[in-house]
Amino acid sequence: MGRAVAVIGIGQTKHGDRSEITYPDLVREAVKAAIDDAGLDIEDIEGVVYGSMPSMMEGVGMNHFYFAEALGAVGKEFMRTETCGTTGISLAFTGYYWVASGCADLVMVVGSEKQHEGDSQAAIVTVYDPLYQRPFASGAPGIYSWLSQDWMWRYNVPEEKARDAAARLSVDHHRDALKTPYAHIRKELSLEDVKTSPILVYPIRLYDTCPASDGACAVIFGSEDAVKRLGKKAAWIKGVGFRGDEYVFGDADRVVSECASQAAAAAYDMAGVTDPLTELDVAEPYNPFTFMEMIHYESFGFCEPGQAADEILKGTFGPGGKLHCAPSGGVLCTNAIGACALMRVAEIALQVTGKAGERQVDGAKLGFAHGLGGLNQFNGVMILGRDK
Amino acid sequence: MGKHYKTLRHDVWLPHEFAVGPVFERFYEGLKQEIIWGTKCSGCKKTLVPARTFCPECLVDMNEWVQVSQKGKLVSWTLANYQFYGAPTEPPFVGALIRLEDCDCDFLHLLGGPEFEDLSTIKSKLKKGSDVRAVWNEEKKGHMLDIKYFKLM
Amino acid sequence: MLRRNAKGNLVLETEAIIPYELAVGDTWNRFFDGMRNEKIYGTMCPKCKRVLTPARKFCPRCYVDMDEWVELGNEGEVFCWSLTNYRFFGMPTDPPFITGFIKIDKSDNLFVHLIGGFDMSDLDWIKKKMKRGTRVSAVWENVKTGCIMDIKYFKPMFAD
Amino acid sequence: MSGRVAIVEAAQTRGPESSENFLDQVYDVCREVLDKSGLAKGELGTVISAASDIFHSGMSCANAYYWDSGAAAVKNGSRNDGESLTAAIYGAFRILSGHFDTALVLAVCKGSENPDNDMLTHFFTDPFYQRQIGLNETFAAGLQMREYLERYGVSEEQCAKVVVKNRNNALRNPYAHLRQRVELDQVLNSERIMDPLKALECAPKSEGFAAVLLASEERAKQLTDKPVWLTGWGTSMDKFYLGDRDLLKGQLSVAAQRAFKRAGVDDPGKQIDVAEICEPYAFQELLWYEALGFCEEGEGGRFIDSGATEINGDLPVNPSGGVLSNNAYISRGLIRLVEVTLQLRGQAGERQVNRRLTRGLAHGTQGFAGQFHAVMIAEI
Repeated sequence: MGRAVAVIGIGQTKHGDRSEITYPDLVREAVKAAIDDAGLDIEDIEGVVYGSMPSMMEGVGMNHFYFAEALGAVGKEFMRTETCGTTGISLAFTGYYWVASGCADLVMVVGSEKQHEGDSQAAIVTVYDPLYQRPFASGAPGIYSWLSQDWMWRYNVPEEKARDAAARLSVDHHRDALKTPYAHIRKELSLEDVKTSPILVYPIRLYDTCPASDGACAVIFGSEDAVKRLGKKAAWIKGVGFRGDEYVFGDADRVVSECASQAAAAAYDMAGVTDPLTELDVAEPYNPFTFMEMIHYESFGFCEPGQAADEILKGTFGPGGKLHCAPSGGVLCTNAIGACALMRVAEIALQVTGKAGERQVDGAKLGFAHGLGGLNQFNGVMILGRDK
Repeated sequence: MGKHYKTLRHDVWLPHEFAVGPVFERFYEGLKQEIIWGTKCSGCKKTLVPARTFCPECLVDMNEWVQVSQKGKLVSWTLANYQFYGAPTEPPFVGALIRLEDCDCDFLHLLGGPEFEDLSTIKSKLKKGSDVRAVWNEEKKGHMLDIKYFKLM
Repeated sequence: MLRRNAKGNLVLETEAIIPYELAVGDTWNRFFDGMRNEKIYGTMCPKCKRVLTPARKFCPRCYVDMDEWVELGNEGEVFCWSLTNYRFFGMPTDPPFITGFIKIDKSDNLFVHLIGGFDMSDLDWIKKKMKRGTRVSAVWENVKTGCIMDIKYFKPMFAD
Repeated sequence: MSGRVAIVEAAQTRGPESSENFLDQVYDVCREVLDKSGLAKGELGTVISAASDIFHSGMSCANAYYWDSGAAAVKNGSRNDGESLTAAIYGAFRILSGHFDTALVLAVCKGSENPDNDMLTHFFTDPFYQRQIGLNETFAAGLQMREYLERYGVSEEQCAKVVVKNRNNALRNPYAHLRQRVELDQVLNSERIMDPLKALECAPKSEGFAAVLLASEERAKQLTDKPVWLTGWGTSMDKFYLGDRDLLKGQLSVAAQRAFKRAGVDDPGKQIDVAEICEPYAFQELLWYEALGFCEEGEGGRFIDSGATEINGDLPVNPSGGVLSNNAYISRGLIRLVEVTLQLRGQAGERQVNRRLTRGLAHGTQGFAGQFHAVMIAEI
């Protein structure tokens, strides 16, 4: 289906509080790194795709105009793709379909966020429709609190067990982030630290949630010809799947989410994966909230419904487990929203090409990258592999 | 706004805190001292104003700082004669692109001065290539309008 | 305007308020008119037969018109809930408050609103009392303005 | 690349302010396209929409809001933020990739809910330089127009003629927003709001929901006996600061050349039969004629004087009335493509160009003085 497409260059900024430089300079840092990584000149890039969260959050509407030079987009084909939290994976999809269509050989996609320049809480409230759900939306944590409660009640998962498993995820991810040079939160935590951190919205505690980060990520997609020409190791796109759900919260089931499971199933189908737990070597779920991460493991078929907490406590998804999830430390430790899901793709591309440094999962050949947006309204999955 | 059908007023409030970065910080410091800073590209040798982190043409870092002239020539201008959000001063006013001496790009700013009190005659006085010069505000804040406007010489 | 932040970096502070004015439209107007009369309406999809509330013009899944209006009761069941104990921009009332999913009788989706009418200081007590299936009923504001907050909150039976 | 991409059906809403709810308007326009195509929602492959959160009624993540209104529930779709022709291009990519055989392309904008375009485009500025001078798109257009008048000796009358032509065309377009005849004197004597720009030379703020169903060659032939083929497209981005550019030599010619090359057009003035171009400020139509190769550099004024771009001329431009008669900032590019489709099929009603048309051009632009351009070529 379409032409073969591969990731051939990756650039990331250091993430965190980047108030020492302007937003365009932050974007340029990622773009330069990706171009250097691919061994290209900016002139080689035929098309540029950019995206972030709604950019007025950070004070400049349609900020792709402002970033034209920083993106290296002047004189080039350009489009902006943006789908809330899934922006990063949607960017990867635009790059993928563009190259797969045969309309370009080299497309660079760039996602970014500079959360310290705005008040994301104030902006996120405007995601909800003002006639009905806006007053009740206590930001993202409130909604994820309902979903986690729904999940525990539905499968009779004891609260204690869910709490322990969530804490385990947080501890593992924070430890992994210490090995990730770009990560924002770099802090060793104990189970006790997580379980006694302040409650935001019951049962979600501070260390169950992600920070607000500044950062950018650029990924270059290339055709088979481009890969041959460059003679470099590439991560091939093996499968893609994306689903968006009904808008009004309460219409569709977002715990046993048809959209999350179908997005994964579509990607598995294309990649020829039938048993994800054994066939995948590494996964990067989009995990801003520990409780939601557990639910996603079930949606993606990493374990049976209602079993995520047990499997986490057995170490199935931790370092050295059957399927190491979030070796980068994940969104839980770095949350530059518009770049976040693209960083998942970048991390998997690094893992399957053996370039993930200290956090390399041994022998990883096939990996799973995920993007999540709109309070589990949107799920996108991209599977990348070492072999075409 | 008084519409004939039912509407919901919805004000979006957005506080921002833009990182200024070292380049604009130095540029604003310059304005406070009545200096206009540009930067020169090591690649194309062009001098651009305001100062930049990198050359928009060559995309290389711009490290050479240049104090540019406060005089220049008028490239284009427009007379704003209605109220709009974000107007830098009470309309009517004249916005302009000015080519400062020795610069390789145009500088966006305002025109002003005694001739601008009677706007009906101003059109005959403004020509492409007219010589203009920066006039500074007494009080400076590190803001583009520390330059009050450019006046005809 | 210009100031140093905690890291010592120079930042430019600004604030913008952008005014928008949204058309409510026929479907919402009719739904809110119902609220003024203390009635909650849903609409039924001719294809999937789901009754969705608030009322819709079309079924979001089947993508067909939803012409059949159904008057729902004022009662329902708790599906799940959360207690908010911090302040956020645009919140409906002072914290602590409880928001939840309520399955209103005769509807097939979950309605989002406040759950209240009782003391919220003891979380453990609330957790014991408020389960999936706990019956609730709408408590209405005396003066109605034709908006979602015409329902003050849903009050659980245990609070009576 | 697997084959070609065609437009199967197209629909648009009317430009004047409507009391209908945003989401219901989205539903209506998509429903119309699916019904006309005879395609059930379940058969639809993918949905690519265009919106912009700043132009979207103050809603963030607009794609979340209208996702199911746009027939995308439980589908693989995406959203482009900004000029809507890029959504059509992305739809074509998805079909050419072989993953989908149909793509619904949707553009949404409800101008009546938004503040004026000057306020919203002011926020496109950088906070450190151009914002402090008060720049917005009208301000930038004022500077660009002066430069155009002075460098090429184009007259204010010639610019004003664009308004007369387009507004008169709109009299026959039931979808247009402004439908009153205007005379040259009225335009020239209207308030000089951003001199040399006059009030009547600036586009209004309109509503616009537009939808187009794209399909692969094979599928298109099953769905319609009048497919309109997308044979070329191109986009290009310019530098950001106004002072870094030559305002009369922008990126439109680059975007157009990309589209022409793909479509095999080497003499656009002769090979394009009808064009719908985006002229939020009247003089820009003349400047865009030049960049599109309809006439020589600096000849835009004389070109309109020749009558070539009148509805009965050799190269009718904006028979719909253009953006000066209907300006939904986000949707205006896709609305141009809808109009070209209707013209090529002979379905443009009273505004139909009265001769055989085989190739049309649609254009969209956004940003200060045309920082970004998109061009699409459609053929029957």
